[in-house]
Amino acid sequence: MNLTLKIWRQKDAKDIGGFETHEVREVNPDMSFLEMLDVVNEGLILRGIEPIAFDSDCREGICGACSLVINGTAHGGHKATTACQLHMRKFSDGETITVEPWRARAFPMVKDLVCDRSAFDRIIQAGGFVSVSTGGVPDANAIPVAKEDSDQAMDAAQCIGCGACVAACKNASAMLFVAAKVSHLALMPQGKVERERRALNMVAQMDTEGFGACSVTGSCEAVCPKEIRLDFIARLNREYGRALLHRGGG
Amino acid sequence: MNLTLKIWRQKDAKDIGGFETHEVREVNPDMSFLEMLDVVNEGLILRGIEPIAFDSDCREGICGACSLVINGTAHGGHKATTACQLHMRKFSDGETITVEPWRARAFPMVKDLVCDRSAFDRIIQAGGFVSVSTGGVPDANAIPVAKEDSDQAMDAAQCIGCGACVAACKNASAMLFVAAKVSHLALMPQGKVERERRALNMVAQMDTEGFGACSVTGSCEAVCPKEIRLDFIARLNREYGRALLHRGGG
Amino acid sequence: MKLDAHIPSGPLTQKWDQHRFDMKLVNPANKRKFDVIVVGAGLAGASAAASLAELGYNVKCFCFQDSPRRAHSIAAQGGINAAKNYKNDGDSVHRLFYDTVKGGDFRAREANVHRLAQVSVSIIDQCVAQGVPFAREYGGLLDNRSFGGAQVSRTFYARGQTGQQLLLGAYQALSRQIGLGRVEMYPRTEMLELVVVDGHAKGIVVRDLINGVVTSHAADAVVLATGGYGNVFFLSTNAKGCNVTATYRAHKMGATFANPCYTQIHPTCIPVSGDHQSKLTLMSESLRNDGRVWVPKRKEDCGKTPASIPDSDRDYYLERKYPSFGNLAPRDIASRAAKEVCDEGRGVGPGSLGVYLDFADAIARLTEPVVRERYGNLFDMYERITGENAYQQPMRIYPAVHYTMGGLWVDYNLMSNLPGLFVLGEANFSDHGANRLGASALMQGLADGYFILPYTIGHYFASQKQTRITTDHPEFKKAQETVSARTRRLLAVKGKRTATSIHRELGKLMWEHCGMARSKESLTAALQKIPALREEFWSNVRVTGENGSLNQDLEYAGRVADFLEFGELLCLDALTREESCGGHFRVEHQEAGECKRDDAHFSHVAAWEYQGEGKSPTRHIEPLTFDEVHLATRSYK
Amino acid sequence: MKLDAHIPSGPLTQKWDQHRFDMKLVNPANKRKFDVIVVGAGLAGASAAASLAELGYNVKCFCFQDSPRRAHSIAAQGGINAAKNYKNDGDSVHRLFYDTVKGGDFRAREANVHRLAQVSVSIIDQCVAQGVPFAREYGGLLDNRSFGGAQVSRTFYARGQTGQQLLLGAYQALSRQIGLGRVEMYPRTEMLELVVVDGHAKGIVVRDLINGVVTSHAADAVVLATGGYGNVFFLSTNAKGCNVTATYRAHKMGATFANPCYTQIHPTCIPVSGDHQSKLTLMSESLRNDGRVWVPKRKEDCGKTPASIPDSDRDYYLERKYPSFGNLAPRDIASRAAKEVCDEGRGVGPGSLGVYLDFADAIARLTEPVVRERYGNLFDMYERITGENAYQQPMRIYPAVHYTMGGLWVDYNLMSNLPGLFVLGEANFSDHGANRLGASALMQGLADGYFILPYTIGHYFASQKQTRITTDHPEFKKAQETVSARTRRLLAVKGKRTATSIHRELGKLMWEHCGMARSKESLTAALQKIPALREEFWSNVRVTGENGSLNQDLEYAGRVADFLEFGELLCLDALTREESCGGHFRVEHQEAGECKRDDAHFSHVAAWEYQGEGKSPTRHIEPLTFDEVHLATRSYK
Repeated sequence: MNLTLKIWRQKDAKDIGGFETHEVREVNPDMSFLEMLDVVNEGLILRGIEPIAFDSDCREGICGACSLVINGTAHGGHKATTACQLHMRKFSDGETITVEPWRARAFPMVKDLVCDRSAFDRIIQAGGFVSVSTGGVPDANAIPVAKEDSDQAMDAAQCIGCGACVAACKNASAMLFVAAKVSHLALMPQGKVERERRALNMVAQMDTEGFGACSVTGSCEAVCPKEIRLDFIARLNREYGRALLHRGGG
Repeated sequence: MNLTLKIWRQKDAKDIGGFETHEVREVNPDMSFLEMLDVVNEGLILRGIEPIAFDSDCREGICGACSLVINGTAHGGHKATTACQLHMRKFSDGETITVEPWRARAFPMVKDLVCDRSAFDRIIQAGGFVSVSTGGVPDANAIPVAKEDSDQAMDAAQCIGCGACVAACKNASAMLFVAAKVSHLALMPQGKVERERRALNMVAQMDTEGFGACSVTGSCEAVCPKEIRLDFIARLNREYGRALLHRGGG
Repeated sequence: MKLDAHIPSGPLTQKWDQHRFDMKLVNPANKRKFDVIVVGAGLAGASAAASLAELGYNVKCFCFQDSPRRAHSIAAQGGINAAKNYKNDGDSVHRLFYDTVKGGDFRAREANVHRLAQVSVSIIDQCVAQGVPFAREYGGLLDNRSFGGAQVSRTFYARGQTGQQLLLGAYQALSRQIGLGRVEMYPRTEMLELVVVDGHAKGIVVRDLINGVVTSHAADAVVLATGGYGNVFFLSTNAKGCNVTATYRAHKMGATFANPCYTQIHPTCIPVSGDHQSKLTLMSESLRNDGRVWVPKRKEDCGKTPASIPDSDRDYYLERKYPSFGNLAPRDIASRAAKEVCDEGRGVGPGSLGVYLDFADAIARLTEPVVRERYGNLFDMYERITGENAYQQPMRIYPAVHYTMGGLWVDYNLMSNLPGLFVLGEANFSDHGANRLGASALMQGLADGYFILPYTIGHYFASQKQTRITTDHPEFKKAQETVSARTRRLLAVKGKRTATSIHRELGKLMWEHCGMARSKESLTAALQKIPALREEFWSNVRVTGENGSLNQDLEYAGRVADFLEFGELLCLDALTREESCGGHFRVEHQEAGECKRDDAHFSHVAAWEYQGEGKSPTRHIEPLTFDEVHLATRSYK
Repeated sequence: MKLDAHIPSGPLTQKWDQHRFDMKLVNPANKRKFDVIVVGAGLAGASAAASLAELGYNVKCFCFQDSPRRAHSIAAQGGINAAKNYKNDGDSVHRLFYDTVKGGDFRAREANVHRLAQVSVSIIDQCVAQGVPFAREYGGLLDNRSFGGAQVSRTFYARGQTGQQLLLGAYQALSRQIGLGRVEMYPRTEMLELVVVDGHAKGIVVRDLINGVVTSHAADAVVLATGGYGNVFFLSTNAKGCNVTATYRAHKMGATFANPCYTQIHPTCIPVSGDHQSKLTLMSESLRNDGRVWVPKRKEDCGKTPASIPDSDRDYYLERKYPSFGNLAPRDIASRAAKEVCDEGRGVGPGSLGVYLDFADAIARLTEPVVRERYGNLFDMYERITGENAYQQPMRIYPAVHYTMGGLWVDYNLMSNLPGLFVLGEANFSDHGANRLGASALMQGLADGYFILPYTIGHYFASQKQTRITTDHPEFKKAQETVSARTRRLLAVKGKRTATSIHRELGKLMWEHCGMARSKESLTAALQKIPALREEFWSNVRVTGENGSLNQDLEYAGRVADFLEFGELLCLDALTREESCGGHFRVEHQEAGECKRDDAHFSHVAAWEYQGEGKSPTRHIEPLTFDEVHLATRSYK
C-alpha cells in the first residue's frame, strides 16, 4: 500500500515546528506503525536527512514510551492499542495520515514527536507508592485481599504512564493517570494506611505541574490503551474528599 | 412403660404413605428414643416385616443425621436435644406418640422416616466456605480475632445441618441454616474477604432448591437442637443487603 | 511377603523434607489425567479429597452417610494437638514426637510420628485460614489447654466440639471442590469390594444405598479413609454406622491388617445403664483437666451418696498412683486403673461399674459459671443421658471402647502393601503405636489428608508405568458378582435372629475375652466361640426386605458378617502378642499392675495376610527400631 | 588472572546466612559518606537504587529511557518464582534450587543458586507489601501457576503483566527515594564509559541524550544493571533500546565477560512475518499450561487448515517426546523440538517456520470464558499482531531469542573482577547456567537488587581503604575524550548504509551461524564474516545529525558498533565450548537429538578478558563443582 504522511517536525523545544509531508511506497500491511516510520527514517538517513525523532522501546504495548497522535487521536484510536501495536492493515491504501506529538503545557516539547513527560514521574515521587522499605515485611499471605479488590486494583495498576489521557483531554488534565495510581493503592490493604496523605500530595503535585482540571468528558478513557476506567476518577475524587475531610489542607 | 406409636411408613418416594400403629411394651425409661425404635424394629424383623427406616449415626446429638418429627415437633421439642438424645423418661407411661419424617418440598422423601437433605449440601457448595486451598496460609496467630467475635461465630458454627429448622417452618424456609453459615464466616476476618459473594451465592442456591421465604416466626429457633439464634437471620439479611448494594445482581 | 516401610534414610528430623524433595512429581498439567477414589468423608477422607482436587486430580468421593458432613470425626470433643508452643511452656516438635512415641508404648514408627509432629503446626494454620472458630483468649490469639498424657498445653479446641468444627472445615473445603466440579461426591453409597488388577488397586464396587444398584468405579488409586473397627465390640463410642467392611474387604483382597489387637479403651465414658443400649457416650477427656477421679476407699461406702463420704475416705487413685500426671494419666493407664478399683469391688453406680469424676473442688476454685463456660455442653449432655446434674453430684464414668490403633498396614507413604491402595486416618495403623494420646486422632487424620497423601500419591503416579483400566475389566465383573452373591445369601437365610442380637453377642464376647484385660485362656476361648457365632449368623440370621431399595437391615447384616470374621483376627493377634503394651494388656505380662513389654521379641508390627476362608492368616512382621527415643518402661508416676 | 568466586565455606544451606554474618558492615551514620552509581532502572537497577538509598547511601541512578518506569523488565508477562510452597504440592527451597541447577544444565554455581532460592520467598513478601496486585484466590490468598520446566506451581503472577507490576513496585520504591532526595535520577542519559582508577571502578562518563552534553560522575562503587545482549541478533523479544554497550565498555576496561554463548531461545513467540520486522513478540510461556503444541504428522498436511487435520494425523511432539513434562518442557528443549519438526518440513504458516499452539481442548474442558479470563490479554495481543482469532484457530508460534544467560563475570558478592564494579540482573552471568527457567528472571533481578547487593556492597566499602576520587582525575578526562572521539568518528564516516541495515545483517548472520544450532563450521565462518561487517560499518555507515541535540541515529550507531565487536566474542565462546549444554547446542555434541555435555572438560565458567583492539581475548576459567546436586544427564522424559 502507498501512503501520504503529514508528520510534525520540530528541531528542539525552542523551534516553532511544522508539518512535513512524506510519500511512502510499498508499505507491507503486516508492519506496525512504528516499523513503517522506521522505513521512512532509513530512507531519510540515506538521503542525509535527520530521521524523525520519536520515542519507542518495547514495541509490544507495555513500556508506555510511544506517544503519537495519529489522525488527531492519541495512539490512533484503536481499542486498547498503543501506536507500536497498531498495524498498517488498519489503514487504507492511498490514505493521508497526520502524525503529531502529545501536546500539553505540562509535557514540554523535545524534538519532532518527542515530548518530556517527567511531570508524571514527579507526581509518583510525591506519593504514588507504599512507604515500605526493603525487608521486615509480613508474610505475603498474612493479609488476605478479596479477589474482587485485587482485580480492581490491577485494572487500575495497568496504567503504562504513556500520557495519552493528557494528550486527549481538552484541558490536558492528568486526572486519569493520578486516579489510576491512587485507586490501585487505595484498593489494597497495604496501601490503605497512607491513602489520605497520598491523595493530597499527588493531587497537589499534579496541580503544580500545570495539568488542567477534569471536566469528565471521558476522552481520556476513550484513548487509554489499557482501558483505565473513568470511574477511577470518581474514586480519586472520593479519596481526595475523604482526605480533605480528615486532614484538612488540600 | 408401655407406649402406642403412630409411625409414618412410606415404601419409597413414589408411595403415598401413611401412619402405622405399634404397641410397645416394657420400655426402659433410660432408653433413648432411637433405642426404643431399635427395639420395635427388632420385633418387626423377627416377624419378617421390614423395619422402620430412619436416619441416625452418632447418636450423641452432633452428626445431624436423625430427623424425626415427634408428636408434631421436630426432634420432639426438648430444649437443645436431638431425637437421638431424647430419652424415654421424658414420656409418660401409656402415652401415644406420633413419629413423622421432616416434610418440605426441598427435602424429597426417600422411605419411611428418611428424607433427602442434599439441598443443604448444595447450598454449602455454592459458597459456604472460605476459598483457601491446602497450604500457603499464614500462621494461625497472625490475625487476632476478638474473643467475642470468635464466640459468636462458634454459636453459629455449631449448626449440625439436621434440617429441623426447615421441618418446623410453616414456609419450609432454610433461612436459619443459611444464616448460621453466613454468620459464622462473616464474623471472622478469614471469611470476611468473600462475604458478599458468599451471601449472594448461598441465597441464590437456597431459592433454587425451593425453600420457602422467612416470615420470622421463630419456630426454627425453637426447635434447633444447637439453639442457633434468630438474630443470625437478621445478620444474614444485613449481609445479603450489603452484598446487593455493593455487587448488584441478586 | 516382605513389608518394606520405605522409611527415608538420613537424620530423623530431615527425613520428611528430604523425602518430599526426593519423591517424583506429577506435572501440574498432567494431574488432571489421574483419577482418584476416596472412600470416606471424615477428617482424613474429606481433607484428602479436597486437597487432591485442589492439586488438579480428578476425585470421586464416597460415603455411606447422607452427607459428607456427618462422618463420626464430628463427634470428637476435646481438641487437636499441635507443637506450636504458643504457651511458651516447653513444647516443641521433638516433645510432641517424644510424647507420642512414649504414649504409644514404643510400638509406633519413629519416622511416622516425627513427621506427624512436624506437620501438626501447619494443620492449625490451615484450619484457622478455613475459618474454624477455635477458642481464643481475650487478646485475640488462640487458646490452648492440656490433655491426657501431656505435660504441656498444646491442645487447640472449639468448645467441646472440636471434631465438628474441624470436620466442617474439611467438609467446606470439599464442598468448594464439589461446587467447582473437581470432586464428584457419592453420598449414601457404600463400598463393598476393592478391585485389584495385576496387584494394583484399580477401583471399587459400591452399592447405592437408596436403590440397591451396584456399580463399578475405576481409578488410578484408591484411598480408604473409612475409620476404625471399635464397633466389633458392639458397644463403643463410635457412631452406629462405623464398621470394618471397607478395610476388611480390602484385607481379603490382599492388604495386610496390622496390629488389630491395639484397641483403645477410653476412661471417661458414661457407664452402661442397661441391655437396650445401642452405643456408649464419651465425656471429653478435657474434663480430667478440672475433674478429680475417685472411688471410696472402702467397699462398704460404695452405696452411700458421694457427698456423704468425707475426703479422708475417698481414694483419688490416679493422683495417688501417678502423682506427676495425676488425673491426666494417659488413657490406657487411666482405664486400667478404673477397672482395677472396680475389680476390687469399689466401683459405684449400677453394677458397680463406675468411678466418680468430681467437680466440687473445681467449682469451689473457679466458680460454677467458669466451669459452665468450659464444660457446660458436656454437663448438659450428661444430664440428658443420665438425668443427673453434675454440678451438684459427681459424674459417674467408666471406660469404653473408643478408638482402634490397628488398621491396614501402610508404609511411610501411607500406601498399603497393595500398590495404589492408600489408607488414611484411623483406618490405617500408622502413628499411635499401642495407645493413642488424647487430641491426636484429629491431628493424624488431617495430617494424612491435607499434608501427607497429597505428596505421596504423586510419587506413586509418577513412578508407575500407568495402565489405564476401565470397568469393563473382568476383575470388576468378578467383584460385582461377589457383591450380588453375598446379598442373595444374606437375604436367603431367613432365620430366627436379628443381626443386632448376634452383633450384641459378639460384642459382649469380645469385651469379656479381649477387652481391657486379655489372657491366653480368654483369647483361646474367644477363638472357639467366634466361629460358632459366625456359623449361627449364616444359618440363623433374619434379613428382611429386598435389595432394590433402601434396606438398612441388609446394609447392617453385611457389616456384622465382616465383624464376625474380623473379631477372630483381632483375638488371634492378641493371643500372638505375648506381651503387654499400651491398650493391649495381657494379664500374664505385668509388673505391679502395669504393662510389661517384651522388646526382645515383640518390638515389631504384626501384619496379617489373608489366606482364604477357613485358613489361618499369615503373620508378617515389620521390626521397629528406636534410634531417637530410648526404649524404656513407660512410666507416668 | 585468577577468578575467585569468594564462595563462603560451610554447608550449602548455611552459606548465605553465615556470609551475611561474616561480612563487614558500614555504620549507619557513615553510609551517607558513600556515593553509589546505579546504571539501569529495570528490576535489578531500580530495586538496588531504592534499597541502597533506604540504607542511607547517596545514589545516582541513570537510564537511557525517558523514565525509569520503562525498562524492559516491564514486558515480562508470565510471573515470578518463589519457593513458598503455598500450593502444598512439594515445593521447597531445595527443590527450586535443584530445578534451577538442573534447568541450567549444571553450568551455574550451586552457592549462588541456593541463595537465590532462599531469597525468593522474601521477594514475594516485599512486593506484596509494596502493593503489587498479584493474582488472588477468592479466599484472598495468593494464587500460583505452573511454568515451563517446573513440576510444581510456584509462579506468582499479575495477569499477563507480572513484569510490569513488579517493575512499577520497584519504580515506586525508587520514586519515593527520589522524592526524598536520596536518589538523584538521570533519565535520558546513557553511560558510555566506565572509569577505572588504580584497578577500582570509580565512576562513569555519560551523555545527556537531549543535548549531547557529556559529563563525568565519580563514586565509591558502580553498579551495572543494564540487561542482556539479545539484540546482537537484531530480532529478539527485547525492546528496541536494549543493548550491550554498558557491559561491553566495562569489559573493554577490564571486566571479564562470562559465557557469552549462553543465549536463550524462547519457544513461544509470534513467528516472523516479513523483512520489515523490528522485533519479535513473546507470547507468555504460561500459555503452555493449557495450550497443546503440535504439527501435522505428514508434510503434505502442513498447508491444510488445522481444523481439517484429524487428531490422529497430528503430532503432539512435546507430549510424545517428554511425557512427564509434556507441553511444559523447559525452554531450550521446547525450542529445539520446534526447530527439529520444522527442519523436517513439518512447520506451518509463512516460510513453514511455525508450530501450532492449540487451545481447542482447553476451551472444551474449561469453557471459553475461563480461557479468556486466564489468557485474554495474550489472545488480544496475538490478534492485534497477526489479525487472527486464537479462540477459533490455533496460534502459530516459533522460537525467538529472548534472554541471555551470559554476562559480566561476578563473584558471590556480585562484584566483577574489577573491585567496586557490581553487576546485577541479566547483565551478570551468575545464576541461570546455560539455560534459564521460566519466571526466574524477575526473581533474580529482584533478589540481586533488594536482598543481595545491599549486603555485599557494604562489605566492599568496609573492607577497603577508601580513596576519594573526583571527576578531576585524569582517568575521567581520558574517558571523556574517548567518548568525544568515538562520536566524531561515527559522524564522520558519511557512508551509504544505515546502522539498521548493518545491524540487521549482523543479526541474520548470528541467528544462522550461532542460533539454535551451532557447529564448528558455522562458527568459524561467522568469525570471518563479523570482522568484515565491522569493517563495512566503520567505512560505510551513515549517521546523520550532530552531537549537540537529541540524535537517535547517533545513539543507535554507537550501540551497533559494540554489537559488532561483541558478536565476535559470542561466537568465539561458542566455538571454544566444545560441548552442548542448555541453550548452547553444538551439533557435533548430541545424543539422540539432546544436548551432550562434557563435564570432564567443560564444567566451568568461561570468562573472557579483553586484550585490546585486534587482539584475541584471553579465556579464563572458573571451575564449577557440584556437591549437592549430582551431575546427571538432564532429562525431562
